[in-house]
Amino acid sequence: MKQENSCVLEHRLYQGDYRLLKLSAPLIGPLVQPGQFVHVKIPRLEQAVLRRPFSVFKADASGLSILYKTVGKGTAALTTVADGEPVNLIGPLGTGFPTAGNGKTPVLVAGGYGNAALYLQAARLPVKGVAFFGGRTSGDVLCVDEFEALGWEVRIATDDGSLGRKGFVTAALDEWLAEQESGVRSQGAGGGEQNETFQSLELFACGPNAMLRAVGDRALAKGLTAWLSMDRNMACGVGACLTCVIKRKTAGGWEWARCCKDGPVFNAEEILWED
Amino acid sequence: MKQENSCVLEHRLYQGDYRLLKLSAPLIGPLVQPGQFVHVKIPRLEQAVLRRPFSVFKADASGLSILYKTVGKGTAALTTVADGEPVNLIGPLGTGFPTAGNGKTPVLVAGGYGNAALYLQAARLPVKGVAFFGGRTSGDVLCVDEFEALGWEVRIATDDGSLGRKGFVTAALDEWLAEQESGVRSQGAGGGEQNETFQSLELFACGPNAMLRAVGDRALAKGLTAWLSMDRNMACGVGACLTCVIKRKTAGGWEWARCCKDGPVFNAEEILWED
Amino acid sequence: MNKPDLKVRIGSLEMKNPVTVASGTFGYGPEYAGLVDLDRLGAITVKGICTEPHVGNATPRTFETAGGMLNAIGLPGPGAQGFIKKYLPFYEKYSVPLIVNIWGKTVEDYSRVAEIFNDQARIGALEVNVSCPNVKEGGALYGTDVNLFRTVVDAVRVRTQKPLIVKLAPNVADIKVFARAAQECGAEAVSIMNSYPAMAIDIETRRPQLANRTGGLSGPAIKPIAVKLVWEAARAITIPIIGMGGIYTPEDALEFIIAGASAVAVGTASFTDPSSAVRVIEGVEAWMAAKGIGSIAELRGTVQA
Amino acid sequence: MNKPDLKVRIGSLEMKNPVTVASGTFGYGPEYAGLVDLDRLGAITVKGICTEPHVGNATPRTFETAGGMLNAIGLPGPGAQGFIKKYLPFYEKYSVPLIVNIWGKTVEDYSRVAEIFNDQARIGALEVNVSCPNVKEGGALYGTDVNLFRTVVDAVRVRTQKPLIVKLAPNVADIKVFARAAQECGAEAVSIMNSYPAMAIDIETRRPQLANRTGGLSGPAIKPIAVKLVWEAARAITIPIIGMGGIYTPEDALEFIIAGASAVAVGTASFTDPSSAVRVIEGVEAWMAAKGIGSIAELRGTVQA
Ligand SMILES: Cc1cc2nc3c(=O)[nH]c(=O)nc-3n(C[C@H](O)[C@H](O)[C@H](O)COP(=O)(O)OP(=O)(O)OC[C@H]3O[C@@H](n4cnc5c(N)ncnc54)[C@H](O)[C@@H]3O)c2cc1C
Ligand SMILES: Cc1cc2nc3c(=O)[nH]c(=O)nc-3n(C[C@H](O)[C@H](O)[C@H](O)COP(=O)(O)OP(=O)(O)OC[C@H]3O[C@@H](n4cnc5c(N)ncnc54)[C@H](O)[C@@H]3O)c2cc1C
Ligand SMILES: Cc1cc2nc3c(=O)[nH]c(=O)nc-3n(C[C@H](O)[C@H](O)[C@H](O)COP(=O)(O)O)c2cc1C
Ligand SMILES: Cc1cc2nc3c(=O)[nH]c(=O)nc-3n(C[C@H](O)[C@H](O)[C@H](O)COP(=O)(O)O)c2cc1C
Ligand code: FES
Ligand code: FES
Repeated sequence: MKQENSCVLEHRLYQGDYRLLKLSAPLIGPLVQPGQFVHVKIPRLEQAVLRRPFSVFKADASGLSILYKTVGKGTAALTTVADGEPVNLIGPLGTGFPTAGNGKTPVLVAGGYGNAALYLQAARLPVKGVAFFGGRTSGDVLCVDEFEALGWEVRIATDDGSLGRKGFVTAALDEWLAEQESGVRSQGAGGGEQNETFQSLELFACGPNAMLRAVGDRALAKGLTAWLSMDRNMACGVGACLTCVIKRKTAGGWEWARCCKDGPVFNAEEILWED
Repeated sequence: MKQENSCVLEHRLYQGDYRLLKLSAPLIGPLVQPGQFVHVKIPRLEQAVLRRPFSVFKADASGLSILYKTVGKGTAALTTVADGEPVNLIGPLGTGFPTAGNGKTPVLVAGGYGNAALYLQAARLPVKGVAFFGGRTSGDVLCVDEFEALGWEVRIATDDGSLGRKGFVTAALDEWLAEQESGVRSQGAGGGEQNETFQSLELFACGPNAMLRAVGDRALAKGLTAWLSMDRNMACGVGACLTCVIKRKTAGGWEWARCCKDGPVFNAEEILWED
Repeated sequence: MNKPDLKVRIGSLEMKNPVTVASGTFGYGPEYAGLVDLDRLGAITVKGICTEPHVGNATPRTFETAGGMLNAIGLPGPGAQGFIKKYLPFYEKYSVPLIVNIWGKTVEDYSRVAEIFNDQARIGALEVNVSCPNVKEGGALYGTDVNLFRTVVDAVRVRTQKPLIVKLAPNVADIKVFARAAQECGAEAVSIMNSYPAMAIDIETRRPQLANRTGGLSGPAIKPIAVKLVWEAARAITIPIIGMGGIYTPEDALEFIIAGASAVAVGTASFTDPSSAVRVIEGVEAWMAAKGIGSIAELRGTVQA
Repeated sequence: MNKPDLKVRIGSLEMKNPVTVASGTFGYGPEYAGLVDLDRLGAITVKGICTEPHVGNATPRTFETAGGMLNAIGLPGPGAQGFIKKYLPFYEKYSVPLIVNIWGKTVEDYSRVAEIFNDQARIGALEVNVSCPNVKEGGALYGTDVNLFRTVVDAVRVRTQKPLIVKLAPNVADIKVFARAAQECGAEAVSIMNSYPAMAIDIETRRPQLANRTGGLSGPAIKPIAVKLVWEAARAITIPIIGMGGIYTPEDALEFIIAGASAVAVGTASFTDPSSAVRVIEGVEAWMAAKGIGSIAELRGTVQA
């Protein structure tokens, strides 16, 4: 975890409502693990006391980049930063995705900026699998080519059917999971091996809470491991203020876990969803 | 008085610490009288609730310009506005300089941005006279060429002697006034006419308070009319909040007068200086 | 899309929309008349007036702070008769309701100024300022000591038939006590809040930034404090609340109304942008129309809290 | 240019410079250790702790406002024993003085937690939070009712020999009453101010932006309120004041010291920029050196007001 005065290397419309912001970050860049985020002091937004968290899309010694969507005053102000302008960062923050278990087949599920948050994971996982991407419309489905170029099979669902199948990404996932389960069952002779193949699936998800919960529920129902990257309002970003908590199951009940420090990635098993 | 969404036509370093900002202002520009000011909402300074007042340097249908110096956070933010950016203005505000009396010979005295504030007056006065400009150093003495081009005789004093005579502008003025007074006296035979020539001098001044007071005191001592443009912190700029008041003499004592509405230009006679 | 009904009543005072301006931020009316169509406003509330002319504080009188400003104007003004002569005639050409903010150094002052204004038909309501942080004489205590507070409100109440709006001080441990007292003393409404007692110091000169040493904090900085006070008071009283404190946008005004205010006042925002009050009115109307909300009453106090 | 003497004493607690961090904005210490050299700080003040583990409020717990933020964390924490086990050992490798902020639901809670911590040598002082706006149980009233206030401070005082810092509530009509009471009850210092009770509402959902409905306003927005309270209190008491509320820069800290504070705390600023506290320390030292001011005592309370 470092605080770094980075500077804008590239800033442009990426796709749909998303912009790509690439920052020089010689200190932070090389440290980033998949699923971690940076806490950004938005330049020129002087009346704002809080930073804004963004998942790291790509990172190496040449810099780190984020993909962001304008949703409020902070992200709106961010759109005005220019090449060369300084941007103060804290990062890398949080506990990101673990690598897939030995012999596991990774499955990615993403919506919105989740695609960006999963890119490093996709790039660094030793085994490639299937990636499910959802979005309201085709413009919301980011980085398909890049995931394909990494060797992932990408399956897309959009609410309006403008790209891929029409409907929620979880419907696409359901269908595929059912295929896997039954496909394996119908192929194999006994039960043991097929089950093992299906059980080798390991899910990594990032996106809206409702999607994460749906993915988590499916995984738990089918006995699969799922890692969910949770999006929670944050203040400090480093575990000090206890703003970003979610309920984590314990033996006796639950305890607060901080998305910024203990997460944002949690095992679906751990999460006690609130309604 | 209008509120107008103007837009930046030109913005550049002018001289020394001063920048020139030219704004389109088809509504306000043509209305400006010498000595009036505009109240500027500084773009991008969202945490600031107050506008900043600036004298109008030049104005016509093609736009309106101000000359400003960076002294605090508002003017610092102003330096970052770019061509084409919108800037909200209220103006023209205040009661500016009267034109010189009939048969009067105008004398201008200015320091700092006062030169800018007096330019329109210099341009529009039917008779040209002598202009005394002061500044800390040569970089602070603005627009000398422009005043000369208008037909004014310019006399300069700088604190460090880097331009014109060394010392306060009031010392230069004193010397010249003494010359005028005695010159006239020694030339003429009786007393009546010379006195009239000297008495025809009418002073118009804008600059730091200490300078204004010195100019006012001299004028009063010598029975001359002096118009002083006062600089006072302002909030509303339109006479509503009673922030910008100075003491104006009345028959019985004094009353508050608002620099933004009743001024900024006052007859030296009216002003009750506080210490 | 039907036009929503924006009307609000404060006793006999009818406002065609719930937006007035905050006392002291809009002068006596004429000052902004060149920039703002005064008849668009729900009401105009003028700067605080006392019986006699008053000089107010020395300068500097205002200072800008983060998201707000301090003021210690100190209630200079022409006095009751001066106001009647100098400013009331101006209102003949306007139909906008007029609220006059009054204050005094003594309880007697309060009742005298109320009495003087009681005869003036053009004045629609009196707003009793018991909470000015910037005059040494009584002012501050009248707003924070509930017994003195009652004394002032009672004294004014017996001298006027005009609707009485009592302007509460924010710097109290429990605003409900004062809101209830105002209601019990027969006020038609309360207004919440006055600027918050505050201070800034120039570290180079080691002098306060205001000649009066302390002043009142206003502007967006205090909005969350004001919303809380309005919300609390709304649950304690049945008379209307005029909410204010950092209102800049239609959304800000709606926030106060949803918290429990019947009307709102735009204050410091007029300095930043004189068109603020009219923008707020238009925005509130458009928002309500878009949501199909028929009237302010349907919206008022509907916070799910 | 001689190095100025930045040392400050709060009873037996020695701070090598007058800058601590505000309780609740710096966790328990370890959280910022990767970004801030903890031993540079005058002291660390940790998040409020009560006898037993406490879960605090539901989420959302914070909300950004103009020049500030609301929080209603609700004092979740590991309890006194949990803190001792989980966090005290961390401080073995640091020399920075440790101030523990304590709170309770009952007077008995306060005295118990004070007693538990009294034995812990690593703890340099206790800050008694009688002013948390975000717990329903007692908390708020202990800070605004001077009799309850005295009861709490007395109860804590008899159970601990450690320096006692009483953290005052800002939402009172007269801070001097509480500052004096703290001094009379034997506190070594007061800290001013806690966040200010406030609220924000989402107009679309008509729900408060915080799960707890109301929260505390902190950040630059409240600085002028805090400076005023410190200035007033400083003229009423002789024990040191730790000033806080929107301190971001060395100039802010100096403003509080000139107003009358002996020390200051950096709070919300750490969220904006974790290096704030260290920047403040360095800047205060540099400013004093440049002006030839030899010590904090020379500067404290020198406002010409
Ligand atoms: C771990 C993490 C990773 C994220 N990664 C990305 C990313 O890669 N790309 C992207 O576009 N967005 C990402 N987000 C969401 C992003 O932080 C918000 O969109 C952003 O904070 C909104 O700020 P705003 O000022 O524009 O919105 P406003 O609504 O004006 O913000 C007001 C406040 O709410 C907070 N807030 C609002 N929405 C969110 C949100 N969804 N999550 C957290 N805080 C929020 C802001 O931080 C701020 O404090 C991520 C969030 C988290 C927690
Ligand atoms: C009628 C009038 C005409 C002016 N014309 C010019 C001009 O042509 N060119 C120019 O460079 N400056 C001019 N000034 C001064 C200019 O308004 C200030 O320099 C400017 O407001 C400083 O703002 P800031 O935010 O940079 O400074 P800060 O000190 O950060 O401002 C803080 C507050 O103090 C006020 N303030 C600070 N200095 C002054 C000042 N000297 N006068 C009034 N308010 C002040 C600001 O408006 C603001 O409210 C004029 C002032 C007045 C009253
Ligand atoms: C410059 C100024 C002058 C004020 N004068 C008065 C006054 O005369 N009487 C009064 O009751 N309130 C006065 N106020 C308080 C405002 O009416 C209002 O209550 C406060 O500013 C909060 O609203 P705002 O944040 O929208 O400005 C004044 C406020 C300002 C900024
Ligand atoms: C997120 C957060 C949590 C806080 N928790 C506590 C606390 O546990 N105990 C306490 O006494 N004050 C707490 N406070 C109040 C601060 O210590 C401080 O008094 C207040 O925030 C004003 O300072 P600031 O404006 O510099 O933040 C908290 C403030 C914030 C913002
Ligand atoms: S954001 Fe502060 S603990 Fe997570
Ligand atoms: S600035 Fe408001 S009256 Fe002059």
